[in-house]
Amino acid sequence: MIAVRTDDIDIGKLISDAKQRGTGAIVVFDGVVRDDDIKEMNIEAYEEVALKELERIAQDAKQKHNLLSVDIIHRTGRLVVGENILVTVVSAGHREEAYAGSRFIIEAIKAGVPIWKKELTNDGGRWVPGEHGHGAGSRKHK
Amino acid sequence: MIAVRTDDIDIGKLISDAKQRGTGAIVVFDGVVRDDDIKEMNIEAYEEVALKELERIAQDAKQKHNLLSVDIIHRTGRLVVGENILVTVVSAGHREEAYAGSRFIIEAIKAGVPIWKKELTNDGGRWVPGEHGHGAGSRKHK
Amino acid sequence: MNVRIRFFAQFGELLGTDIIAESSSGVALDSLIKEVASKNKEGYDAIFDEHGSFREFVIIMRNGKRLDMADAKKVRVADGDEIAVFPPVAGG
Amino acid sequence: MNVRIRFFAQFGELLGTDIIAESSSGVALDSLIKEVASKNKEGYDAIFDEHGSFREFVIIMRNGKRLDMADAKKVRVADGDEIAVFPPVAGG
Repeated sequence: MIAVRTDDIDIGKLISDAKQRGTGAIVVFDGVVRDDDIKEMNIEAYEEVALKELERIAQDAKQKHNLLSVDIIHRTGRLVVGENILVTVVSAGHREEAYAGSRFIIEAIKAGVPIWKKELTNDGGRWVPGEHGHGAGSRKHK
Repeated sequence: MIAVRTDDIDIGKLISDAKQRGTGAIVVFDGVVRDDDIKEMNIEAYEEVALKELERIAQDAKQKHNLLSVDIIHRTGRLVVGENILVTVVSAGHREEAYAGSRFIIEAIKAGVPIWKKELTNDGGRWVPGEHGHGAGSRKHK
Repeated sequence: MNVRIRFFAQFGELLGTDIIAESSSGVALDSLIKEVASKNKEGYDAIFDEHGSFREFVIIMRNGKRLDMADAKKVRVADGDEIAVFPPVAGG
Repeated sequence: MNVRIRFFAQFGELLGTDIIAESSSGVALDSLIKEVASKNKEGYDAIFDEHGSFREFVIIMRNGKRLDMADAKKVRVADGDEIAVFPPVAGG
Protein backbone atom coordinates (compact mmCIF):
# COMPACT_ATOMS: atom_id res chain seq x y z
CA MET A 1 0.00 0.00 0.00
CA ILE A 2 1.20 3.47 -0.90
CA ALA A 3 -0.85 6.15 0.82
CA VAL A 4 -1.00 9.70 2.12
CA ARG A 5 -3.74 9.68 4.70
CA THR A 6 -4.91 10.77 8.13
CA ASP A 7 -5.68 7.31 9.54
CA ASP A 8 -3.11 5.22 11.34
CA ILE A 9 -2.06 1.85 10.00
CA ASP A 10 -1.78 -1.67 11.44
CA ILE A 11 1.96 -2.32 11.06
CA GLY A 12 1.62 -5.95 12.11
CA LYS A 13 -0.76 -6.58 9.24
CA LEU A 14 1.53 -4.79 6.76
CA ILE A 15 4.38 -7.07 7.84
CA SER A 16 2.27 -10.22 7.41
CA ASP A 17 1.15 -9.06 3.98
CA ALA A 18 4.76 -8.28 2.97
CA LYS A 19 5.69 -11.97 3.18
CA GLN A 20 5.78 -13.02 -0.42
CA ARG A 21 7.37 -15.94 -2.20
CA GLY A 22 11.12 -15.51 -1.72
CA THR A 23 10.95 -13.24 1.34
CA GLY A 24 13.80 -13.75 3.79
CA ALA A 25 14.00 -10.31 5.37
CA ILE A 26 11.60 -7.48 6.17
CA VAL A 27 12.68 -4.05 7.38
CA VAL A 28 10.20 -1.59 8.86
CA PHE A 29 10.83 2.09 9.45
CA ASP A 30 8.45 3.95 11.71
CA GLY A 31 8.89 7.71 12.08
CA VAL A 32 7.25 8.95 15.25
CA VAL A 33 6.26 12.37 16.63
CA ARG A 34 9.03 13.14 19.10
CA ASP A 35 8.41 15.09 22.29
CA ASP A 36 10.70 18.02 21.54
CA ASP A 37 8.73 20.21 23.92
CA ILE A 38 5.81 20.08 21.56
CA LYS A 39 2.15 19.29 22.11
CA GLU A 40 1.25 18.14 18.65
CA MET A 41 2.42 18.15 15.09
CA ASN A 42 0.41 19.21 12.07
CA ILE A 43 1.35 17.60 8.79
CA GLU A 44 0.37 19.06 5.46
CA ALA A 45 0.84 17.46 2.06
CA TYR A 46 0.42 18.42 -1.57
CA GLU A 47 -1.48 15.20 -1.66
CA GLU A 48 -1.88 14.29 -5.31
CA VAL A 49 1.76 15.04 -6.05
CA ALA A 50 3.05 13.47 -2.83
CA LEU A 51 1.22 10.25 -3.62
CA LYS A 52 2.67 10.09 -7.12
CA GLU A 53 6.15 10.75 -5.76
CA LEU A 54 5.79 8.00 -3.18
CA GLU A 55 4.69 5.60 -5.91
CA ARG A 56 7.69 6.53 -8.00
CA ILE A 57 10.04 6.11 -5.03
CA ALA A 58 8.54 2.68 -4.30
CA GLN A 59 9.15 1.59 -7.89
CA ASP A 60 12.69 2.94 -7.87
CA ALA A 61 13.44 1.19 -4.59
CA LYS A 62 12.10 -2.12 -5.90
CA GLN A 63 14.24 -1.98 -8.98
CA LYS A 64 17.41 -0.65 -7.40
CA HIS A 65 17.37 -2.89 -4.35
CA ASN A 66 15.61 -5.98 -5.61
CA LEU A 67 12.70 -5.63 -3.22
CA LEU A 68 9.71 -7.96 -3.33
CA SER A 69 7.24 -5.54 -1.80
CA VAL A 70 7.10 -1.94 -0.62
CA ASP A 71 4.54 -0.17 1.54
CA ILE A 72 4.74 3.53 2.32
CA ILE A 73 2.12 5.25 4.45
CA HIS A 74 2.62 8.93 5.22
CA ARG A 75 0.13 10.50 7.53
CA THR A 76 -1.25 14.03 7.47
CA GLY A 77 -3.21 16.16 9.90
CA ARG A 78 -2.75 16.58 13.63
CA LEU A 79 -0.68 13.96 15.39
CA VAL A 80 0.24 13.83 19.05
CA VAL A 81 3.59 12.77 20.52
CA GLY A 82 4.24 9.08 19.91
CA GLU A 83 1.97 8.76 16.89
CA ASN A 84 3.27 7.26 13.64
CA ILE A 85 4.10 9.85 10.99
CA LEU A 86 5.59 7.59 8.35
CA VAL A 87 5.59 3.82 8.11
CA THR A 88 7.56 1.95 5.47
CA VAL A 89 7.71 -1.82 5.11
CA VAL A 90 9.97 -3.53 2.60
CA SER A 91 10.55 -7.21 1.95
CA ALA A 92 13.44 -8.82 0.13
CA GLY A 93 15.25 -12.11 -0.21
CA HIS A 94 18.15 -10.97 1.96
CA ARG A 95 18.80 -8.45 4.68
CA GLU A 96 21.30 -6.32 2.76
CA GLU A 97 18.68 -5.51 0.13
CA ALA A 98 15.96 -4.90 2.70
CA TYR A 99 18.05 -2.46 4.74
CA ALA A 100 19.37 -0.63 1.67
CA GLY A 101 15.89 -0.38 0.15
CA SER A 102 14.37 0.89 3.38
CA ARG A 103 17.05 3.53 3.73
CA PHE A 104 16.73 4.57 0.10
CA ILE A 105 13.01 5.18 0.57
CA ILE A 106 13.27 7.36 3.66
CA GLU A 107 16.06 9.46 2.16
CA ALA A 108 14.10 9.94 -1.06
CA ILE A 109 11.04 11.02 0.91
CA LYS A 110 13.05 13.53 2.94
CA ALA A 111 14.61 14.88 -0.25
CA GLY A 112 11.68 15.36 -2.53
CA VAL A 113 8.12 14.59 -1.47
CA PRO A 114 5.96 17.70 -0.93
CA ILE A 115 5.02 17.25 2.70
CA TRP A 116 5.59 19.70 5.56
CA LYS A 117 5.47 19.43 9.32
CA LYS A 118 4.58 22.09 11.83
CA GLU A 119 5.41 21.59 15.48
CA LEU A 120 2.66 22.99 17.67
CA THR A 121 3.92 24.37 20.95
CA ASN A 122 2.40 26.30 23.81
CA ASP A 123 3.49 29.58 22.25
CA GLY A 124 2.31 28.83 18.74
CA GLY A 125 4.33 26.69 16.42
CA ARG A 126 7.11 26.44 13.93
CA TRP A 127 7.48 24.78 10.56
CA VAL A 128 10.18 22.13 10.54
CA PRO A 129 12.88 23.14 8.07
CA GLY A 130 13.61 20.61 5.37
CA GLU A 131 16.90 18.70 5.44
CA HIS A 132 17.47 19.35 1.78
CA GLY A 133 16.55 23.02 1.72
CA HIS A 134 19.59 24.50 0.07
CA GLY A 135 19.55 28.03 1.37
CA ALA A 136 16.60 27.33 3.62
CA GLY A 137 18.41 28.47 6.72
CA SER A 138 18.79 26.14 9.65
CA ARG A 139 18.72 22.46 8.93
CA LYS A 140 17.80 19.88 11.44
CA HIS A 141 17.62 16.12 11.19
CA LYS A 142 14.21 14.77 12.03
CA MET B 1 12.33 -8.02 25.63
CA ILE B 2 15.33 -10.21 24.90
CA ALA B 3 14.33 -13.83 24.35
CA VAL B 4 15.21 -17.15 22.78
CA ARG B 5 11.92 -18.99 22.51
CA THR B 6 9.63 -21.15 20.41
CA ASP B 7 6.58 -18.87 20.45
CA ASP B 8 5.98 -16.16 17.88
CA ILE B 9 5.79 -12.52 18.91
CA ASP B 10 3.32 -9.68 18.30
CA ILE B 11 5.52 -7.20 16.40
CA GLY B 12 2.85 -4.48 16.50
CA LYS B 13 2.88 -4.58 20.28
CA LEU B 14 6.69 -4.50 20.42
CA ILE B 15 6.63 -1.36 18.27
CA SER B 16 4.05 0.34 20.50
CA ASP B 17 6.06 -0.53 23.58
CA ALA B 18 9.26 0.78 21.99
CA LYS B 19 7.88 4.32 21.96
CA GLN B 20 9.65 5.94 24.83
CA ARG B 21 10.28 9.53 25.77
CA GLY B 22 12.48 10.93 23.00
CA THR B 23 11.62 8.35 20.34
CA GLY B 24 11.56 9.73 16.81
CA ALA B 25 12.43 6.61 14.82
CA ILE B 26 11.87 2.88 15.15
CA VAL B 27 13.48 0.27 12.91
CA VAL B 28 12.28 -3.32 12.85
CA PHE B 29 14.12 -6.24 11.32
CA ASP B 30 12.18 -9.43 10.72
CA GLY B 31 14.09 -12.45 9.44
CA VAL B 32 11.75 -14.94 7.81
CA VAL B 33 12.01 -18.59 6.72
CA ARG B 34 12.54 -18.34 2.97
CA ASP B 35 11.14 -20.91 0.57
CA ASP B 36 14.46 -22.14 -0.83
CA ASP B 37 12.87 -25.44 -1.85
CA ILE B 38 12.49 -26.30 1.79
CA LYS B 39 9.56 -27.54 3.78
CA GLU B 40 10.54 -26.34 7.19
CA MET B 41 13.47 -25.10 9.19
CA ASN B 42 14.64 -26.42 12.52
CA ILE B 43 16.44 -23.97 14.75
CA GLU B 44 18.62 -25.05 17.61
CA ALA B 45 20.22 -22.82 20.22
CA TYR B 46 22.67 -23.15 23.06
CA GLU B 47 19.96 -21.34 24.92
CA GLU B 48 21.54 -20.07 28.12
CA VAL B 49 24.59 -18.77 26.28
CA ALA B 50 22.59 -17.41 23.32
CA LEU B 51 20.36 -15.43 25.66
CA LYS B 52 23.35 -13.93 27.47
CA GLU B 53 24.96 -13.02 24.15
CA LEU B 54 21.77 -11.35 22.93
CA GLU B 55 21.59 -9.35 26.15
CA ARG B 56 25.19 -8.25 25.70
CA ILE B 57 24.56 -7.30 22.06
CA ALA B 58 21.50 -5.26 23.08
CA GLN B 59 23.56 -3.35 25.66
CA ASP B 60 26.39 -2.75 23.18
CA ALA B 61 23.93 -1.52 20.55
CA LYS B 62 22.28 0.87 23.01
CA GLN B 63 25.58 2.41 24.00
CA LYS B 64 27.19 2.54 20.58
CA HIS B 65 24.17 3.84 18.72
CA ASN B 66 22.36 5.83 21.36
CA LEU B 67 19.27 3.64 21.29
CA LEU B 68 16.37 4.14 23.65
CA SER B 69 15.10 0.58 23.56
CA VAL B 70 16.07 -2.77 22.07
CA ASP B 71 14.04 -5.94 21.65
CA ILE B 72 15.52 -9.13 20.25
CA ILE B 73 13.45 -12.28 19.91
CA HIS B 74 15.12 -15.30 18.30
CA ARG B 75 12.95 -18.31 17.79
CA THR B 76 13.89 -21.97 18.02
CA GLY B 77 12.23 -25.21 16.99
CA ARG B 78 10.42 -26.05 13.79
CA LEU B 79 9.29 -23.13 11.65
CA VAL B 80 7.54 -23.27 8.31
CA VAL B 81 8.14 -21.00 5.33
CA GLY B 82 7.09 -17.43 6.09
CA GLU B 83 7.42 -17.69 9.85
CA ASN B 84 9.47 -15.18 11.80
CA ILE B 85 12.92 -16.46 12.82
CA LEU B 86 14.33 -13.30 14.33
CA VAL B 87 12.60 -10.05 15.23
CA THR B 88 14.51 -6.99 16.40
CA VAL B 89 12.95 -3.64 17.30
CA VAL B 90 15.04 -0.60 18.14
CA SER B 91 13.97 2.92 18.97
CA ALA B 92 16.07 6.07 18.88
CA GLY B 93 15.75 9.80 18.64
CA HIS B 94 16.72 9.88 14.98
CA ARG B 95 16.69 7.55 12.03
CA GLU B 96 20.47 7.33 11.54
CA GLU B 97 20.89 5.85 15.00
CA ALA B 98 17.95 3.51 14.61
CA TYR B 99 19.16 2.08 11.29
CA ALA B 100 22.77 1.77 12.47
CA GLY B 101 21.72 0.13 15.72
CA SER B 102 19.42 -2.32 13.96
CA ARG B 103 22.15 -3.29 11.54
CA PHE B 104 24.72 -3.65 14.31
CA ILE B 105 22.46 -6.10 16.13
CA ILE B 106 21.79 -8.40 13.20
CA GLU B 107 25.46 -8.51 12.22
CA ALA B 108 26.49 -9.28 15.80
CA ILE B 109 23.94 -12.10 15.98
CA LYS B 110 25.16 -13.61 12.72
CA ALA B 111 28.77 -13.39 13.93
CA GLY B 112 28.61 -14.80 17.38
CA VAL B 113 25.41 -16.12 18.94
CA PRO B 114 25.31 -19.92 19.29
CA ILE B 115 22.26 -20.70 17.18
CA TRP B 116 22.06 -23.05 14.19
CA LYS B 117 19.52 -23.59 11.44
CA LYS B 118 18.75 -26.77 9.57
CA GLU B 119 16.74 -26.64 6.37
CA LEU B 120 14.41 -29.60 6.15
CA THR B 121 13.85 -30.77 2.59
CA ASN B 122 12.10 -33.70 0.97
CA ASP B 123 15.36 -35.64 0.89
CA GLY B 124 16.42 -34.92 4.43
CA GLY B 125 18.03 -31.68 5.37
CA ARG B 126 21.14 -29.61 5.60
CA TRP B 127 22.63 -27.38 8.25
CA VAL B 128 22.98 -23.80 7.09
CA PRO B 129 26.66 -22.85 7.09
CA GLY B 130 27.53 -19.82 9.18
CA GLU B 131 28.55 -16.60 7.44
CA HIS B 132 31.50 -16.20 9.75
CA GLY B 133 32.74 -19.77 9.65
CA HIS B 134 36.36 -19.27 8.72
CA GLY B 135 37.30 -22.55 7.15
CA ALA B 136 33.78 -23.89 7.39
CA GLY B 137 33.50 -24.62 3.70
CA SER B 138 30.73 -23.05 1.67
CA ARG B 139 29.31 -19.80 2.91
CA LYS B 140 25.92 -18.54 2.07
CA HIS B 141 24.13 -15.35 3.01
CA LYS B 142 20.87 -15.95 4.79
CA MET C 1 -8.19 32.62 -18.07
CA ASN C 2 -8.16 30.81 -14.73
CA VAL C 3 -5.07 29.50 -12.99
CA ARG C 4 -5.16 27.62 -9.71
CA ILE C 5 -2.44 28.64 -7.27
CA ARG C 6 -1.66 26.52 -4.26
CA PHE C 7 0.57 27.69 -1.45
CA PHE C 8 1.83 25.22 1.14
CA ALA C 9 3.21 25.33 4.69
CA GLN C 10 4.06 28.88 5.91
CA PHE C 11 3.22 30.27 2.47
CA GLY C 12 -0.29 28.86 2.72
CA GLU C 13 -0.78 30.27 6.21
CA LEU C 14 0.09 33.74 4.99
CA LEU C 15 -1.47 33.77 1.53
CA GLY C 16 -4.20 31.15 1.51
CA THR C 17 -3.87 27.58 0.39
CA ASP C 18 -5.91 27.41 -2.77
CA ILE C 19 -6.53 30.43 -4.97
CA ILE C 20 -8.14 30.74 -8.38
CA ALA C 21 -6.39 33.62 -10.14
CA GLU C 22 -8.03 35.22 -13.12
CA SER C 23 -5.56 36.80 -15.46
CA SER C 24 -5.02 37.75 -19.02
CA SER C 25 -3.64 34.97 -21.10
CA GLY C 26 0.12 34.69 -21.60
CA VAL C 27 1.14 36.23 -18.29
CA ALA C 28 4.55 35.23 -16.93
CA LEU C 29 4.53 32.80 -14.04
CA ASP C 30 6.54 35.02 -11.71
CA SER C 31 4.32 38.05 -12.36
CA LEU C 32 1.20 36.09 -11.56
CA ILE C 33 2.60 34.75 -8.28
CA LYS C 34 3.87 38.21 -7.39
CA GLU C 35 0.46 39.69 -7.99
CA VAL C 36 -1.33 37.08 -5.90
CA ALA C 37 1.26 37.31 -3.11
CA SER C 38 1.01 41.08 -2.95
CA LYS C 39 -2.12 40.95 -0.84
CA ASN C 40 -0.03 40.08 2.22
CA LYS C 41 3.35 41.70 2.81
CA GLU C 42 4.65 38.97 5.07
CA GLY C 43 3.62 36.36 2.55
CA TYR C 44 5.21 38.27 -0.29
CA ASP C 45 8.44 38.71 1.66
CA ALA C 46 8.54 35.01 2.48
CA ILE C 47 8.67 34.17 -1.23
CA PHE C 48 10.45 37.13 -2.82
CA ASP C 49 13.61 38.95 -1.84
CA GLU C 50 14.08 42.74 -1.87
CA HIS C 51 14.83 42.67 -5.61
CA GLY C 52 11.61 40.89 -6.41
CA SER C 53 13.36 37.60 -7.20
CA PHE C 54 12.26 34.26 -5.80
CA ARG C 55 14.15 33.42 -2.63
CA GLU C 56 16.55 30.63 -3.43
CA PHE C 57 14.75 27.99 -1.38
CA VAL C 58 11.36 28.52 -3.02
CA ILE C 59 10.09 25.57 -5.05
CA ILE C 60 7.49 25.85 -7.79
CA MET C 61 5.57 23.10 -9.51
CA ARG C 62 3.47 23.50 -12.59
CA ASN C 63 0.89 20.76 -12.99
CA GLY C 64 2.79 18.54 -10.60
CA LYS C 65 6.19 18.97 -12.25
CA ARG C 66 8.96 20.89 -10.59
CA LEU C 67 10.19 23.94 -12.47
CA ASP C 68 13.79 24.90 -12.90
CA MET C 69 13.68 28.26 -11.11
CA ALA C 70 15.73 29.84 -13.88
CA ASP C 71 12.70 29.29 -16.10
CA ALA C 72 10.15 30.87 -13.77
CA LYS C 73 10.42 34.23 -15.48
CA LYS C 74 10.10 32.74 -18.94
CA VAL C 75 7.23 30.35 -18.33
CA ARG C 76 3.81 31.64 -19.41
CA VAL C 77 0.87 30.16 -17.57
CA ALA C 78 -2.01 28.65 -19.50
CA ASP C 79 -5.68 28.36 -18.70
CA GLY C 80 -6.31 25.52 -16.26
CA ASP C 81 -2.75 25.35 -15.00
CA GLU C 82 -2.13 24.40 -11.39
CA ILE C 83 0.83 26.24 -9.91
CA ALA C 84 2.17 25.14 -6.50
CA VAL C 85 4.52 27.33 -4.49
CA PHE C 86 6.23 25.96 -1.41
CA PRO C 87 9.26 26.00 0.88
CA PRO C 88 11.65 23.02 1.14
CA VAL C 89 9.85 19.79 1.91
CA ALA C 90 10.13 18.23 5.36
CA GLY C 91 8.20 14.99 5.26
CA GLY C 92 9.18 11.63 6.64
CA MET D 1 34.71 -36.30 38.29
CA ASN D 2 31.77 -35.42 36.08
CA VAL D 3 31.92 -33.12 33.08
CA ARG D 4 28.90 -32.19 30.98
CA ILE D 5 29.56 -32.18 27.25
CA ARG D 6 27.10 -30.56 24.87
CA PHE D 7 27.30 -30.98 21.12
CA PHE D 8 25.24 -28.76 18.84
CA ALA D 9 23.95 -28.86 15.25
CA GLN D 10 25.47 -31.65 13.13
CA PHE D 11 27.79 -32.62 15.99
CA GLY D 12 24.78 -33.19 18.23
CA GLU D 13 23.02 -35.30 15.62
CA LEU D 14 26.05 -37.59 15.36
CA LEU D 15 27.25 -37.71 18.95
CA GLY D 16 24.28 -36.85 21.14
CA THR D 17 23.41 -33.44 22.49
CA ASP D 18 24.06 -33.72 26.19
CA ILE D 19 26.52 -36.16 27.68
CA ILE D 20 27.81 -36.57 31.20
CA ALA D 21 31.39 -37.80 30.93
CA GLU D 22 33.03 -39.41 33.91
CA SER D 23 36.76 -39.06 33.87
CA SER D 24 39.76 -38.94 36.06
CA SER D 25 40.54 -35.49 37.32
CA GLY D 26 42.99 -33.31 35.43
CA VAL D 27 42.32 -34.74 32.00
CA ALA D 28 43.05 -32.44 29.04
CA LEU D 29 40.03 -30.95 27.31
CA ASP D 30 40.94 -32.27 23.86
CA SER D 31 41.48 -35.81 25.16
CA LEU D 32 38.11 -35.85 26.84
CA ILE D 33 36.28 -34.66 23.73
CA LYS D 34 38.23 -37.13 21.60
CA GLU D 35 37.26 -39.96 23.92
CA VAL D 36 33.58 -39.04 23.93
CA ALA D 37 33.53 -38.47 20.15
CA SER D 38 35.18 -41.83 19.46
CA LYS D 39 31.89 -43.66 19.84
CA ASN D 40 30.82 -42.48 16.37
CA LYS D 41 33.34 -42.32 13.53
CA GLU D 42 31.38 -39.78 11.51
CA GLY D 43 31.00 -37.59 14.56
CA TYR D 44 34.69 -37.87 15.39
CA ASP D 45 35.66 -37.03 11.80
CA ALA D 46 33.38 -34.01 11.82
CA ILE D 47 35.32 -32.52 14.72
CA PHE D 48 38.88 -33.84 14.29
CA ASP D 49 41.11 -34.02 11.24
CA GLU D 50 43.28 -36.98 10.28
CA HIS D 51 46.02 -35.83 12.65
CA GLY D 52 43.64 -35.75 15.59
CA SER D 53 43.59 -31.95 15.74
CA PHE D 54 40.40 -29.95 15.99
CA ARG D 55 39.17 -28.90 12.57
CA GLU D 56 39.74 -25.19 12.20
CA PHE D 57 36.08 -24.22 12.25
CA VAL D 58 35.27 -26.04 15.50
CA ILE D 59 34.29 -23.79 18.39
CA ILE D 60 34.53 -24.79 22.02
CA MET D 61 33.06 -23.08 25.04
CA ARG D 62 33.88 -23.86 28.61
CA ASN D 63 31.20 -22.75 31.02
CA GLY D 64 29.78 -20.36 28.45
CA LYS D 65 33.09 -18.74 27.53
CA ARG D 66 34.70 -19.32 24.18
CA LEU D 67 38.13 -20.93 24.28
CA ASP D 68 41.07 -19.90 22.20
CA MET D 69 41.55 -23.14 20.27
CA ALA D 70 45.32 -22.94 20.80
CA ASP D 71 44.58 -23.55 24.47
CA ALA D 72 42.35 -26.57 23.96
CA LYS D 73 45.24 -28.97 24.48
CA LYS D 74 46.46 -27.22 27.60
CA VAL D 75 43.15 -26.74 29.36
CA ARG D 76 42.37 -29.31 32.05
CA VAL D 77 38.70 -29.86 32.75
CA ALA D 78 37.38 -29.62 36.28
CA ASP D 79 34.50 -31.34 38.03
CA GLY D 80 31.20 -29.72 37.09
CA ASP D 81 32.51 -28.05 33.94
CA GLU D 82 30.17 -27.63 31.01
CA ILE D 83 31.97 -28.02 27.69
CA ALA D 84 30.14 -27.07 24.47
CA VAL D 85 31.42 -28.15 21.06
CA PHE D 86 29.87 -26.73 17.92
CA PRO D 87 30.33 -25.69 14.29
CA PRO D 88 30.14 -22.04 13.18
CA VAL D 89 26.96 -20.31 14.31
CA ALA D 90 24.23 -19.53 11.80
CA GLY D 91 21.50 -17.70 13.70
CA GLY D 92 19.59 -14.64 12.65
